[in-house]
Amino acid sequence: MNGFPVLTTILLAPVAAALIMTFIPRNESKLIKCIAAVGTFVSMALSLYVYFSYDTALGGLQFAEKIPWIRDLGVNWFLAVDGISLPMLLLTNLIGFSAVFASWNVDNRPREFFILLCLLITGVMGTFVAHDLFIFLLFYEVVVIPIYILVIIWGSSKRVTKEYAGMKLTIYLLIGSAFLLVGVIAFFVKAAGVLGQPNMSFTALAEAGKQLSAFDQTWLFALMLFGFGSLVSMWPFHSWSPDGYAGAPTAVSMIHAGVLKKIGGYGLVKIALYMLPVGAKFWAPYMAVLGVAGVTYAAFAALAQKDLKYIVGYSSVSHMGYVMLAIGSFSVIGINGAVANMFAHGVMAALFFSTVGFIYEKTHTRWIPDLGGLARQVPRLAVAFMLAALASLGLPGLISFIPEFTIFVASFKVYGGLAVIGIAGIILTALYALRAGANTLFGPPREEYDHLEDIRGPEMVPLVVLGTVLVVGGILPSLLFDMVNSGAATLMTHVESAVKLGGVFK
Amino acid sequence: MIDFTLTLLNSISWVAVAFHTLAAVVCISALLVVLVRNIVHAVLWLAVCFVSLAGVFMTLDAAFIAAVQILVYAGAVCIMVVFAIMLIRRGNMGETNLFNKQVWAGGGVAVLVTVLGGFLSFRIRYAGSAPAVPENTVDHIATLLLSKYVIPFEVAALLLLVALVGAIFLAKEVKADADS
Amino acid sequence: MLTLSVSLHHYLILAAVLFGIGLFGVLTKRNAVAVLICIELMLNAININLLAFNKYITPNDFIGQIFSIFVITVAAAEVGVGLAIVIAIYRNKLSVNLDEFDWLKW
Amino acid sequence: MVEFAMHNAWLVPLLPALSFLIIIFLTKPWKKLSALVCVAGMVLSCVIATLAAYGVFTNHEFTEKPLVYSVRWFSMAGLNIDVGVQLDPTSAMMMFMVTLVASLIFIYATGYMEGDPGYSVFFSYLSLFGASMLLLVVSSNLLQMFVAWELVGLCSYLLIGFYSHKISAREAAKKAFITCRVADFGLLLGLLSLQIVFGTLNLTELAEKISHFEQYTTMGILTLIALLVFAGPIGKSGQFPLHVWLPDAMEGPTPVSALIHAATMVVAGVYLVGRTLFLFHEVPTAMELVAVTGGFTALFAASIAITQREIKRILAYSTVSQIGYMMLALGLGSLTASMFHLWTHAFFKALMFLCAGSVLHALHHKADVWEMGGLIKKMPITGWTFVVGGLAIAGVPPFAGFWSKDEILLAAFDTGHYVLFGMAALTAFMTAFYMWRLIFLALFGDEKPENHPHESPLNMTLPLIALAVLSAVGGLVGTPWAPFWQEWIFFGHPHHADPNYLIMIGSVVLALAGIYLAYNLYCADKTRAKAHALAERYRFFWTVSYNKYYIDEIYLWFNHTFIDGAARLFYLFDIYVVDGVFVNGIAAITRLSGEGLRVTQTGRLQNYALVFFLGVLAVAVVLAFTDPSTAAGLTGGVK
Repeated sequence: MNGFPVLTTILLAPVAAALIMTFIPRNESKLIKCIAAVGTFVSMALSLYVYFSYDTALGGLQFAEKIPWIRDLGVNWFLAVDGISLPMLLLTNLIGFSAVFASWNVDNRPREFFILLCLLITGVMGTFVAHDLFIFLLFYEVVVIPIYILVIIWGSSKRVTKEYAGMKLTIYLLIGSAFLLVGVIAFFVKAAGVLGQPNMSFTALAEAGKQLSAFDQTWLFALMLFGFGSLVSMWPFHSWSPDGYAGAPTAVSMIHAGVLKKIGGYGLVKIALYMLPVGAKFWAPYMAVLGVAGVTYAAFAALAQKDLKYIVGYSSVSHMGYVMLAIGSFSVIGINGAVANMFAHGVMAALFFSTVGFIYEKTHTRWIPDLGGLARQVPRLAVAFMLAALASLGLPGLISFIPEFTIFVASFKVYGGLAVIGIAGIILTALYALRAGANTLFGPPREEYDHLEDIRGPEMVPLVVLGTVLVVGGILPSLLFDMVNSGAATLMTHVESAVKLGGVFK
Repeated sequence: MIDFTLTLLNSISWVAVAFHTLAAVVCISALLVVLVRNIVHAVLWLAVCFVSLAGVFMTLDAAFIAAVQILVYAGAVCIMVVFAIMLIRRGNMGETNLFNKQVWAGGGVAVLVTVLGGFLSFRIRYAGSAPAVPENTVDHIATLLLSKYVIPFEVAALLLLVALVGAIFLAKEVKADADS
Repeated sequence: MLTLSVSLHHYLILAAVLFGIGLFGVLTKRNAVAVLICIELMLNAININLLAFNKYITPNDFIGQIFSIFVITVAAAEVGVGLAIVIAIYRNKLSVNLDEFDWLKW
Repeated sequence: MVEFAMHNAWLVPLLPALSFLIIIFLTKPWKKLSALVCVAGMVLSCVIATLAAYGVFTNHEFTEKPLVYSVRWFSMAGLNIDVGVQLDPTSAMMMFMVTLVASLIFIYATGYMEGDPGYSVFFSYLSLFGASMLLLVVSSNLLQMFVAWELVGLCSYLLIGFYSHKISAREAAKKAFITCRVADFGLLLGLLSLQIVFGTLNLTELAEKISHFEQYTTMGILTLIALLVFAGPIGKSGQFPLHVWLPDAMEGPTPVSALIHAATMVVAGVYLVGRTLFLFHEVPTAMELVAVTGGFTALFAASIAITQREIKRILAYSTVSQIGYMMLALGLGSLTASMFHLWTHAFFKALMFLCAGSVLHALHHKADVWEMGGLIKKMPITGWTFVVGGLAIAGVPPFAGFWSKDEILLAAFDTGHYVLFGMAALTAFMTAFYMWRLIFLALFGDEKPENHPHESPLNMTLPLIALAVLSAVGGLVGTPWAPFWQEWIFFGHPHHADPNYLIMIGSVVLALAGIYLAYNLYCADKTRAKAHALAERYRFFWTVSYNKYYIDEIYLWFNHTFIDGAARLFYLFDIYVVDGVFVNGIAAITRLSGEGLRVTQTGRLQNYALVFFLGVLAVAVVLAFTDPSTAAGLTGGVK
């Protein structure tokens, strides 16, 4: 497949599916769903191919495609993957494919729903394969609109209305991206000054970035930190996350918590840290503090929830706190942990949300006191729920343990006592995850749920796909870590050499 | 005495006299357009203003424009405005051209704009004496309009057509049920 | 000696004064028709400028004259459409008093 | 054959794991087949374990240098983690013991679980439990051990909560997991510190590096690390103050209780401390703490066990107490005594739990010992094997418990810890008393007419007999006159004390005294008036003991007040401050400023025109009266 534009194909497969869907009568909902499934499956299969044929020993950018686009701004259609973006790409497709099946029972305007879903998946993928800042931002903005529409039409209103949730989600993302945009443009202008010509590619910007003065790097990084931080639901800019997930339909919650959020962490590593190393060094302790605050705060808040989606929402805030802590540790091990943890959390959160979605679909409630004893009535759903809950509390043997362990190693080494507070989060996580599981699945079965049908057929796909990844990734962590490390080690070599340079003091 | 008078008369630049007289008329009539309380009177003063402006154009060796000015402005535009006033029937014509509440603010801005414009006009430098103006300006204009400027010319024609259609559409009597 | 002379500056000042009077009317008249009239005054002020520049700076190019023709054309069109709008509004609101028209609000 | 087993010891945990997968994915609908797969997996790995153990115990060089083979699990710059198998006498012994006891328990379970709707699932969990425990035993790396450690915790969660429709089972399972989690938090911190300080978690490398730890760190930090690591065993092995989950773990089916208490979960903590004794050995403070914790827990749990009524609960506290013994021995630096007691305890405690299960099976889950009586007549095999277990745990020679307990007492005495020695001796007396109280109440005395006990089927009684035999003779491998055990399992260098007849006789006397007291109170006196009077007279002590010193209540109160309170506090803070004040506040400011600014939009054309011309004026003035370059700068012109 040499020379074949495989990344573009991965990007376009869901778009093609969406285009085909527009020509299908709206009442052919089965056909529409099948086409969405095929489109996302093609992407998933190809990204699996890319994942396993990426040469980790070689490292660096592979599968690159570069077509000049806007010469005056130095913009290229530059797609490439490395050890950091490839897990994210794979994650997106795994979750995207599962999300289609998790929404198998959508009956309200299915055509529009799946078209938007496919566009959303494409947008998210685009941010991960882009190696050009302009393309990255372009796809980032592509993501926002489908999310908004999906939430306000197909969402659900509980504590907050779905309109409020949708607005909050969208406006938060836009505010974040506004700051980000300011930072990126300022950075681009300064970089163009350093390079002598405008260039938007990550590599060139990174070369330029390390030549900026320490002061410039610091304030530019602050803007990006706010932008990406609010996307990754860094405390205290997290409050869109629980409300947004609670309001969103299942598939959107899956994609949002699973991958969209990771754009923030990915951007922090791949853009902010990579391009502005001295700034990152300056802000690292603050990131760590905010990360730890997020971990404990959100874990406590999750403990007080009675709505399943809120629990998962707060838990994802809590887990992203670990990612911030890891980036804050400013070391190869930490970056490894951060990226791997994003992957792990993505899989687990998506499974969690799909399970909660099914529970809601079947029982019409997410309110824990109204649930109980479901393990007897819907055993497979219970297995999925427990898998997700156990992964969430970092059980060894499931995918999230090793990333958390690496994060702990990195952060404990650097921050000591602060990290201990963060690590204590595992106790709280166990507390709320098990409490949610116990009160939902166990205890005396309720007779009003006796008629429920267990998940079967297409509904099993999220469990099978994501569950397999959870277990395999837990038993063979090297599958993930060889990949991540090949990217993280290169990145941190660059960063450390730049930090030694210490920025150019003008 | 006669000699003196003749000398005086010869020394007078008649163009200048004409300009100053006309300018005075233009300014006063324009002021009256704004100040009189009856809109019909205002339109009459407007006509005066336009005609004297045509005279000003004459002093600028723009005979063709002056003619157009009289035809279009003093003729067509004024008539049209009068028609419009007639269509808008009002009881008391004496109170049809009043000021609104921002007269002082508006006056201030207008004065400032005038002063600034006048001041800036002194910055313009040009060859002291005006070069000779060619004869037969109309010929030249005609040639230019139909050669070099033919496209803007045609576009202007199109614009007039569109304006015509638009005006008809807007002014057309609406159906009774839309009236409220 | 009476030295009545004319120069470009005279014309320009005349134009400025006329423009100012027109602007004053535009900003302060209540009657929509009066506002339209005042706009005509402003346009004429512009024409003076165009013709004056034409005469004193580029007499052989006729650009100023031709441009003023276009201005007159546009002004005519503008008056036509403007008055039509005024009439249409009048028909709806039975008034041409601009103080009563605040639909641009909110 | 032996060679093969030794080099493929990874099969030992793998086979049960495979049976887990087979049951879950293939044989779940067929109950008998599932049970067969489960038992077969464990028996096979027992065979391999036996062969491997034979290989180890016939070659003396393994006591010096363990056989380790490992593969890289994952790696990155600065962090490399291996997984592998480490074979030395201790792990070989554990492997053998675990597979043996687990096989017997699995066989027993095929009978005990008869008719349960979750039969297949139960056996899959059992297999996973076995696999996790064996993984823990063979681990060559502390992180691998931690993984297995947590998996064991997971399995115990699943199995304790097996009757998940019962709220008590659900809560007990949760409690077990979370209590262990709290402890694992400390253990995890300990492991992280080890990794950071020494750069490896491989047991052999760690042992080598810690022996000259001065090169890496200070004594203070090493002490801290040791204490953190010890937090894990406190939780998993049910030591005070984290013992609370263990008695509640009785909510699971009885084979699970046997598995948890005898062979697997609880001794994992002891085993971990034994494995990392090289660390504790360097830190005297930590050693003291281990010893004191163990000694205190032993006494403390025994004092609770005296007044309990439920048969499994008594056994549970007795387990806590016996694990305390093992910890005590470790704290005294005697790996030999500790492992020896672990070994014998596995047999007699498994035996007693299975007997209790058999009794419960017969009495349809009536658990109160006061409502039993005279069972030995109707259930002779169960009864007499129970008596063997009772003799063993009380420490009556020549049964197994005597030898190992004697070893511990000797260690305490020899190292000069006389207070601990006293506590251990007192515990021995109390153990004999409460265990025989249970036996006299349940097995002897008058039969209760409302009970219709019957002997259990063969697949339940056969394991009982096997275990009874092991309980009787299991201790003979380490008698003072034939110290086979002491030559193989030791830390540092083999320790061989001369038989101390004084202590030996003393412990026998204590045991017999306990049994005699129990006989007096509960058997000889049919009305048990004396026992009641005694309880009445020491009402306060009886109440405190019966209510387990109210530790559960304290924890519940703490959890409810502080954890849940903080949770509510944070949540309200989130809703009303982060969301209410900041997020919605900013939105409100935006909306209010919009409300304010929209007044400026009068909607009047001429207003707009006025402002427009003001703006034109301003721009014109700036452009006219400033330096052209300034104007260019303002309008954003370039170069």
